[in-house]
Amino acid sequence: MQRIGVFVCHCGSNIAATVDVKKVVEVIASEPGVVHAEDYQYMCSEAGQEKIAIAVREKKLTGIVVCSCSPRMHEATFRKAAERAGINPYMVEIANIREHCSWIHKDINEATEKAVILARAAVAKVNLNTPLTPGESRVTKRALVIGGGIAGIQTALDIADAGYKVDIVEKTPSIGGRMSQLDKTFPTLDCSACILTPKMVEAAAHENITIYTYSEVEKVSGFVGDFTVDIRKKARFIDADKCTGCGACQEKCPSKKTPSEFNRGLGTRTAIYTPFAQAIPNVPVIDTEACIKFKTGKCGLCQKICAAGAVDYTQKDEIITEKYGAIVVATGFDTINLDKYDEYAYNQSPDVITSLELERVMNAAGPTHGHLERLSDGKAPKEIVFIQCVGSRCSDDRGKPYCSKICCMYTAKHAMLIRDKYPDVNVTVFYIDVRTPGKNFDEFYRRAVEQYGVNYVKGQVGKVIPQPNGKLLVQGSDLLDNKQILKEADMVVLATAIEPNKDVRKIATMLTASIDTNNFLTEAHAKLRPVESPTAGIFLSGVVQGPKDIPETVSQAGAAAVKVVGLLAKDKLTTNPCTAKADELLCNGCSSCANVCPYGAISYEDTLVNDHGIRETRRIAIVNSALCQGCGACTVACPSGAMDLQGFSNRQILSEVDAICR
Amino acid sequence: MSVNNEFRPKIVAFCCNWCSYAGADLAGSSRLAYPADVKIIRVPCSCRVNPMFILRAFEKGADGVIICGCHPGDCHYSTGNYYARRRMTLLFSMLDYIGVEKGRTRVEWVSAAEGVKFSDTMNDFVAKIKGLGENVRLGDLRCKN
Amino acid sequence: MYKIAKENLASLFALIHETNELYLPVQVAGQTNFAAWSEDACVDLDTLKTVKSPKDVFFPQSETLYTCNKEDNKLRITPEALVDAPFVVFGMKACDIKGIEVLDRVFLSDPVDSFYAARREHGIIVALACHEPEESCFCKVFGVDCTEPAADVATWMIEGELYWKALTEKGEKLTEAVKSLLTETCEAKVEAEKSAVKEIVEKLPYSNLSLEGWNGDVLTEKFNDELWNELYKPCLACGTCTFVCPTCQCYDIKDYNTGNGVQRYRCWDSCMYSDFTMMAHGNNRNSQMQRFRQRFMHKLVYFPANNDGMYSCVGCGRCVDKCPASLNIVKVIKAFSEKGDK
Amino acid sequence: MQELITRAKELLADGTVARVLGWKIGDMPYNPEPAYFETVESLDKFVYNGFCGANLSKYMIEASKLEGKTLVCLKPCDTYSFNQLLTEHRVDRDKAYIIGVGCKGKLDIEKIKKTGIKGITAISGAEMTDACDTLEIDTIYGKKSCSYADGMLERCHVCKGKEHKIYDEIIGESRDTADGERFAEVARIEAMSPEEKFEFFKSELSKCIRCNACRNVCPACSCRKCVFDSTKFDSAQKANVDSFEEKMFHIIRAFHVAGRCTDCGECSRVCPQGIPLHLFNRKFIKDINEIYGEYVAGAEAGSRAPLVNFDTEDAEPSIVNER
Repeated sequence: MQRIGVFVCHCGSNIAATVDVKKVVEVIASEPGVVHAEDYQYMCSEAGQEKIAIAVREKKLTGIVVCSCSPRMHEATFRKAAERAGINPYMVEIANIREHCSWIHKDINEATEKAVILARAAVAKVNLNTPLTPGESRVTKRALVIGGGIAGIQTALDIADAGYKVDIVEKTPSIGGRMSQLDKTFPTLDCSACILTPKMVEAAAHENITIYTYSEVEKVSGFVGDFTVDIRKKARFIDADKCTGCGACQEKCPSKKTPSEFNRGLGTRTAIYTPFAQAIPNVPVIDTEACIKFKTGKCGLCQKICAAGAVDYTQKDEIITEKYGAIVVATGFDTINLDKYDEYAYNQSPDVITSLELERVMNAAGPTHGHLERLSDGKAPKEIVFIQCVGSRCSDDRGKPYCSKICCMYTAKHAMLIRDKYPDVNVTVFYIDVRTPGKNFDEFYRRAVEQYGVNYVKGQVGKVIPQPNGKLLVQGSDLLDNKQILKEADMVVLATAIEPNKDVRKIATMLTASIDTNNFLTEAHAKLRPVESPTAGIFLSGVVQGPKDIPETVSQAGAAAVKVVGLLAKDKLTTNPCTAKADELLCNGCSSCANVCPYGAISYEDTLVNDHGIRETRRIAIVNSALCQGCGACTVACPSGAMDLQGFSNRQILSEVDAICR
Repeated sequence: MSVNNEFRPKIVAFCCNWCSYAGADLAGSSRLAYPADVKIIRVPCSCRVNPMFILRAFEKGADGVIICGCHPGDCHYSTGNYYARRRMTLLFSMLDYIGVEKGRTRVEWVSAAEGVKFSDTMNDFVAKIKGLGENVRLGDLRCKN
Repeated sequence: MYKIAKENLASLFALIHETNELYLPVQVAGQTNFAAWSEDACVDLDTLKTVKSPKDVFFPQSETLYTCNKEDNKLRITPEALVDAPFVVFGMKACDIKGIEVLDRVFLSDPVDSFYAARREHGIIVALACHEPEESCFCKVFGVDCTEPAADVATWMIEGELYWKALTEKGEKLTEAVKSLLTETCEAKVEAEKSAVKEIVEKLPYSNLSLEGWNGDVLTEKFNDELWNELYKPCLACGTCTFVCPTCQCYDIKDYNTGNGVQRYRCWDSCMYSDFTMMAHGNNRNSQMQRFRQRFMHKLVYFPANNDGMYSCVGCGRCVDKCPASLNIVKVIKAFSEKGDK
Repeated sequence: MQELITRAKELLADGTVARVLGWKIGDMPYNPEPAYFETVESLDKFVYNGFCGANLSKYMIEASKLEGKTLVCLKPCDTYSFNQLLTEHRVDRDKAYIIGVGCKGKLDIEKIKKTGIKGITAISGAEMTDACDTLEIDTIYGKKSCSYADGMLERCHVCKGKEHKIYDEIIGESRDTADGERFAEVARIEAMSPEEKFEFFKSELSKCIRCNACRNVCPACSCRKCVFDSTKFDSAQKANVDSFEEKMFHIIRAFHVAGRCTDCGECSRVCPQGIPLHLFNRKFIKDINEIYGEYVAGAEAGSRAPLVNFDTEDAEPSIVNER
């Protein structure tokens, strides 16, 4: 039995006006375990805390109940006070007699009676409390960033600049990501490559950054501060140390028909290729599915031509195993598949393109060398229609329920750029709403309308019909004028919804990071912890968390970096001691607990147990207290009651139930 | 201690620490009254609530038990309330099956911002339990004396 | 000797009930067990064996011993009152009565169990002789005559009539009290019934079971026998055999927290349970083999050793009928005999 | 049966298995007991007939700890339990040599006796080789008979099918004996008024003597220590002192096996008081199927039980009030 001191706070008149605090003290004093009870004006004041210290000393208290405001307010205060007074901080329980009692009840008898019951429940619980000590775990001072787009690059740079080692794992042959595919950026219209390339170079040159391109994360184990990751470095068939990046191999390669991923399939590339001119590293890879040498055994031109002797057809995938303290997911996005949107004729006409494809068309390094032309016949278009919200804000299962957020702005950008460069081209934008929250965003949009004469029509497009004359008949509605519109266009651009990269679900599973129905990773708290995953040590950067534009992505990338740096700056992590714990004598090893654990904190070990003289090896659940966040899901999944939650144990909660119901 | 002979139900409310307990705090700081019959037990998450706790409350004389957690999708631990939702659905169904009146148990999702909902929910729940009267089908008679 | 027509038994029970609590076989949800009589109870005298033996009339499955309450910071302890009014148990079989004899040995020897003693003192047993013994019966092996139950009143059900014969003073008194409903008769029919039933008993498959080699003196030999390692294996460690048994007498004492105090009660326990006689250091029998052995050693060796050779099995055969794994004391006895034969 | 014995002898003799887990002939015509056979000779006492109802899957928990493989005879419905135990890492597949034994419905001696047959000395028609539809029963009170179907266990009337879900080899023919609607009784109770439901379960559960046979025979109740034996929850109970404790025990037991129970029917088979305990488990199965989609525990090893799973679009608990 504990020696419990109960301290009833008046909170000025906040409590005392509705609860007879003297009465509470009088009644609670006779509860089992209570050896001291007193009331005071403000328990949270220094004088109040001193009262706790005195009572601990004089009455040799082992447990403390403070009847006061919500534990969310002052639990930490009283725990610290207890610690200063020399008892374990987890021997403190709060009876919330303010928010849950005095503030909501008027009748003093009723409120007093309830305050007594809440105090009794707290006393009953403290009687079963055990001293808890936060655990410690070491921190590997190295971070992993998955994804080498602008989000990953920025996060890596910020972490590296703070003095920590960081590795970037990028799936494609070059870092750069989506941003490298863009032509201009809103709302400043500066050239995307011009601002991205220096960042790429900086990352490549940074002494604290290691970049693994053409690589994928294969396996993750461990926990915050101590992850072990296997990275599969796919064979490039080029010795990166020897390659000078001269490009001769690509010029000679006879296999030239593969659609270029970088150009969204609008152009072609060779079998040995670097995705784009500014690629980092500037080392090509061989696409074995396109390569004649790999397909037939003949050819080998590239190897012959390479002066550096860098081409090596025997290269194998390599597994790199590395330890990390933190992992940042920056896997970015892709546009959705438009197969379900037959009405826009995307699959029927080459002149119906997505906005991202338009970026490539507008880009000087793109398939048309920056000339705005129809992909069907190379003619200059005179009439272009933009259709907004293709697959975004969608109520059925063809698209996505969310707003892709960037489309309104990039469409304004496209419209403006076209009108600027080709003033004879008519641009019409069909929209549901134009959303322009952001610095200089609405101004930007208004410029498109007012200065550049872009024709914005509020309404949706029902159908795009390719005409025999090569034109596209757009059937839409103008909701403001309440009329149907039929427009013959030369080109139609679809503001296609974006979605998280397809690989993210696999990665989330490896990281035990939670993911929502739209495949965006879930943040630990939507408002207060937006760059952290609920899984400790996993951080989110960029669109993987939700749709965003470049400035938002960069700021979030920086925020994620700060969180990582904050973690890596610690030598050791203290862990929440209110974690689950399995009683090895009761554990069946059935895996029910691990199945419900959102953090992957439970593993099983064959353990030799001594069950009252019976020695046998059993499969026993082991909770990693560094990973466990203390939700308690496992405790209920466990049929034998082997799994219990420290600080909220079965018996503690039952004792509260008993105290309340008696 | 009740002044007249009006039936005063005993009601146990399990509230998750992150949403519903905070919602109850908000109800308090907004002075949104609900009957003193409701006593709150703080649990880390609705998924910490074991059916045993609920039966124990009835055993010891509770007339109603309500479990409050974060809205589905908003769980602090991301998935806890999804498990709680299944567990409670099945448990409540079983209680109904053995003849315990519907309505003695309830699950409500109350966020930290929903002080009004918390108070309204408790007012409504207490009224419903008062309507059902004393719990006689699921208690241990030894506790009634 | 008296008799009463079966259809008048309801009046007899009502009359007995006027001055006594009455327990008799009652069917609830398809199963017959001893229970307190009430007007709407479904009395079932046709089922040979109740699922549970009637021992719980004298030694209930659970009973409160005392209650502690806190009043004004003082502890008040209220012992549970002893039974002090007469009650009648109707329809007990000869084997069950023999079972009570076994329990008497345990609870009425020093120190006397006052709760049990009070019930024994106030209980009046009206026995019902067996009419159609079943294949699992082996009471004969333990010297029980199922046609001649040794009770306060013995009764026989023959062709729709209940024959009634008082055997003790208590029985005489009860007979006096209900005489208005009885008619005098001769014993001829009863004698015929007895010999007919005895003939059936002879034909029962277990009636010739030999208890040779089982007595109080074979403790070490039997205890150490390897056979136990085989026999226990199908045992599920449930308490069915114990709880249906008329002679098992082990109990546990537990406290129940009512919120306002503590009720200390005792309840049947089973030596088959893993926490039987659990102590702070653990359990003194920590394997199911040991627990299984304990039950049979107790019935066939330890008990006779301490009780003038009396076995604590009466051959009612309930465990034979009810064991989920089809294990039972007969199979144990047979296994040892077969082993001896080899 | 002879084929089974011959094969078992072979496997024992060639060392494939170290023991055989099956049934040993009883001393009554209807009480064979689960047994281990470690020698070829001992198999002469092996029996497999209509009274071999016991689900031997649970014995495999202990057998998995023994040296060498155990040949275990599993009926089609028992294989679901074995799979479930595999899923929960309670048995070792490598320690089991599973012979899927044929089954044409198992008999319930209690049911046969309830027809008024007593003093049984011999039964014919229960052997697996017989195509008999009738049980011919010799008793000390004369010859009696009972149709096989009338003597069948409740679970066989709602047979899950003749397919073995896991096995190394199959010996013997099986028959789907289902002739009843599995959830009919549950639905009948669901349709009752709360008062009727309460009275129904009060009456049934009042018989419970807390012998724990239902729990101990249950392959899903495989806990090393049950919460009702453990002091951890303050839930240890040995008797139903108050009617609440009957409900507590059976509800929590059913809840703990919810989504894991294969509806093998052993609980109801062994209950000495004839309580239809399967009605609890089957209620959960029905609810799970209706609310979360069809799920058959043990149909496939490694599948995720409904209570350790979820869907973000799951029904709210208030659905109970609407049904």
